Amino acid sequence: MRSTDSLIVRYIARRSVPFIQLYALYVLGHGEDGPGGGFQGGVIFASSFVLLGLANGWGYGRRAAPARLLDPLLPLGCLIYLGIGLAALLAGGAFLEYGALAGSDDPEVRRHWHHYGLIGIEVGVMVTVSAAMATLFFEMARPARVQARVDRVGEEADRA
Amino acid sequence: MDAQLPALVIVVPLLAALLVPLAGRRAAWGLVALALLLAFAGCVRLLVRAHALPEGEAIRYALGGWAAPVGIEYVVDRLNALVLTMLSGVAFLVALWMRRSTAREIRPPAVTGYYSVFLLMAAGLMGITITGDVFNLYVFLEIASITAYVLIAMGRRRQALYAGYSYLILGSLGATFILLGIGHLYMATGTLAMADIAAVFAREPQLYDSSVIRTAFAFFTVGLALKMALFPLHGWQPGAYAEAPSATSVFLAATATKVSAYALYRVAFTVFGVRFLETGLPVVRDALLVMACSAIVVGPLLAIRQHDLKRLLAYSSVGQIGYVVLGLALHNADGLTGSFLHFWNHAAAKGALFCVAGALAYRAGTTQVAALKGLGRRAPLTAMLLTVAACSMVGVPLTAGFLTKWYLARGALEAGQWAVIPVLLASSLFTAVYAWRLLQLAWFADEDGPVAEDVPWSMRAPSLVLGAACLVLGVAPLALPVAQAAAEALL
Amino acid sequence: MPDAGGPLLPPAGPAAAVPGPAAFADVLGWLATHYNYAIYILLMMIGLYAVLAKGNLVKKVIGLNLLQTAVFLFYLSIGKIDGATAPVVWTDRPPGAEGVPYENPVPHVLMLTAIVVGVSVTAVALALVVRIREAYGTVDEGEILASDEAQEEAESARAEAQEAAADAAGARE
Amino acid sequence: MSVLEIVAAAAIGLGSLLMLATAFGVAVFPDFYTRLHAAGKGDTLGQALVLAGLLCLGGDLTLVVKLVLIVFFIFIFNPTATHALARAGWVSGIVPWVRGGQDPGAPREPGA
Repeated sequence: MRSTDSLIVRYIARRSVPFIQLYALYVLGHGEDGPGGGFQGGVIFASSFVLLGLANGWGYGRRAAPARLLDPLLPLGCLIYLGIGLAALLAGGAFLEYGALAGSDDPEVRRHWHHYGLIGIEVGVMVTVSAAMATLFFEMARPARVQARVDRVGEEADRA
Repeated sequence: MDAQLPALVIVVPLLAALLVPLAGRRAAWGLVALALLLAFAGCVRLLVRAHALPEGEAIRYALGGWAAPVGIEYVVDRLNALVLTMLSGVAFLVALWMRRSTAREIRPPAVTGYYSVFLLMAAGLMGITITGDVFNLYVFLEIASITAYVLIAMGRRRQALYAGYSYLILGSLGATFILLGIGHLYMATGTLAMADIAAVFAREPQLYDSSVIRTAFAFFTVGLALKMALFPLHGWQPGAYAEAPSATSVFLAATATKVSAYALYRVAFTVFGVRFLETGLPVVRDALLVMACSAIVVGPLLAIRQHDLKRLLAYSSVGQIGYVVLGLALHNADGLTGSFLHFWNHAAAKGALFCVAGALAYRAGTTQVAALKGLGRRAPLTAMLLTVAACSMVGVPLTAGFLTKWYLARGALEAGQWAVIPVLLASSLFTAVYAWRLLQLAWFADEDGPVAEDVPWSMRAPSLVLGAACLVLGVAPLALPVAQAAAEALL
Repeated sequence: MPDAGGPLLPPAGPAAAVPGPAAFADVLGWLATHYNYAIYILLMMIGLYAVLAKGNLVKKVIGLNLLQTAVFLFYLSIGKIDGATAPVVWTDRPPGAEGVPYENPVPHVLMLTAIVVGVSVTAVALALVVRIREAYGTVDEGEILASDEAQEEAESARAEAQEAAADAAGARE
Repeated sequence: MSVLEIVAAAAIGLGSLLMLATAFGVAVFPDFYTRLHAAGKGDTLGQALVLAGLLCLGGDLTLVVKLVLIVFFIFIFNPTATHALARAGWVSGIVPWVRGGQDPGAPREPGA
């Protein structure tokens, strides 16, 4: 994927990235009481990198979201999810029983902690989903010359 | 912690699957082995606890603290404790076995990813087994399947890619049918929890005559038959087993299709109820009987013609899944006992045989049957493993396979299905034909030339444990009381 | 699922009724009220046809997606009640109050999960197709099988020769 | 009916009409560029007019802010997308349609 030679498209794509990401966070925050949530927010977040890749070339987008950063984020988001579930378990509740995180039996406090737990796992979902979507795009759209370099490195590793 | 075990046996492998890519290449394998060891220990503990409970009760665990009809419930009873123990035990042994094998067959940068996906698949399979919610069953089924597609496609040859793809297409087709079955079930009963659906059936027996319920059961049967590669629907299976990396082959062949078979047992007996098989839709029961019997005969027949050891074993698995399903079609205590025994017996025997194939791939770089010649001289322990496991497949007395056939035959007589007996005998005969071919090559076809190195102990020891299990389960039938109790609990 | 809120409604309303064996007029009447089921079956058949009959691997994946979409439609039809509202919590009027029926949210939640599963399957499938294209230079099933068969034949011929040699060696012993 | 409501009704009506015209244009125009022209211009203004009409109807502050933002972004992104599409069409060699001129489907040297 080459960079477009249109200044307008490149400029607008670059400038719109923070707005898209802000909107992704907005969607994430609204997941609890309306349409939205971690999955949708994550996809929107990833789309900002896809836009960069489309407008400014594969390499530009990949530098903004490098594999070095995304690959650890993939399991990390799930770990946030599982970690909150396990924390609830360690706090004496069932797995994923967020209310138990409060450490008190007051229903009001438990209700609050239930919300915190829910938002926490949504954040985890968002991290994984956005990393997965961006990785999917960049891996599938990888230009032939990059692919050739990756293959060469792989073969050298095989020989070693 | 004891109360949390049902969640922990799933969460620990899942957690490890996510930690493996972060841990880096050195710590990865240790993490895999540790997580699966913990899961195995938990499953054994669950098995003991489930058997201590009085008849008809089960260990129940409400995820997130939401009680059953609303939330998702994990249920451990005698049947799935048996399957869980088999699953986690085999997964642990394969994890021990696979370190050297994957180092030779998987590209170094992909090894941690392979371990991670392997753990995900183990967690998915255990999730299918432990869940008490039909939709959750579908989700775990898809987790296990998607990871299986990836694990297969990582094989060395390019055929692995196509094998993974065709499994993906047929597996997704099966999953879609299962999803439709769940939809029809929900449409008629308005609930997704297995125990709740069963309660609805008990309350309103006239539902058995509803076409929606019958459609649901038909969808479940076809979908799960596709997933477990029951005879006419086995198209994806030989390619998938033959082309996958050795470690994947061992794990898939020993566990994956059996878990789908377990899901069919769970749906047929716990959700729909044993009476539905008899009165609601007897035609499905008869169809399953025919499919199981044809699988038992045709599988070994197809295996005889193969030149690739892994493909040969894959076709033999097509036959062996027939034994697992036969009990469902007979649905009496002895038949079920036979099939439940086969969950363990076949896992041990087929696991051991695929370990031999993996050893061959490790040592000779090929899995052609011809590469077996001279195995008895070069690697006597591996050759003995091949002998024991093959005997168990044939059903020689004092091996585990014999018990399976004995109980299935008794169940068939009890059910008045005389035709099953010659089917079992014919299958043993055909199995003996290809087993003899393997053994003859291994022990009697000598080869001139230097004695090559055997596989390292890290591969030999776990496979010998599987081989020993074939003997121990046959001589001292440890599994028998467990399987009998599970069978009685279902009926 | 627990987050769906509200009590579980058993599927009710006209859409949940089951068609029995019916006369032609009844079938027409059923079509008029249950056309979504007819569409679901039609979509499913198209998808199934594409999965089984198309030779192009990408088209098979598209067929699979159609099949899944048909199932989504089926599920949403189960939960549908004519004239019902969305099961969203209003501060001034809770769902179910004042006799306002609301649609069963559970099928929607289930399909949300199923959509995620479907996306994952599609992603894996497309990744495999990309790799297949790299390895075989084609995405046509027939060409792939033909190419494999040629390779397979050569290999099995070699294997047979080896086995025969081994047998001969065994006979000499 | 207040003045604002009349303005709102007029804006929404005009916007809807424009979007209808857009759909019509996309269906009947002869080639890629003319269709893009219809889609790009008509849709942008149509959507903006509908949203402006809704804005006149009022609501709480967050709603007003959201609507203003949406209008703002539509005015930036729609023309950009149209521009990118037209450019992509040009680069990949699609010939603009000329009345009575050459065959619109005829290939053209890329970049010529």
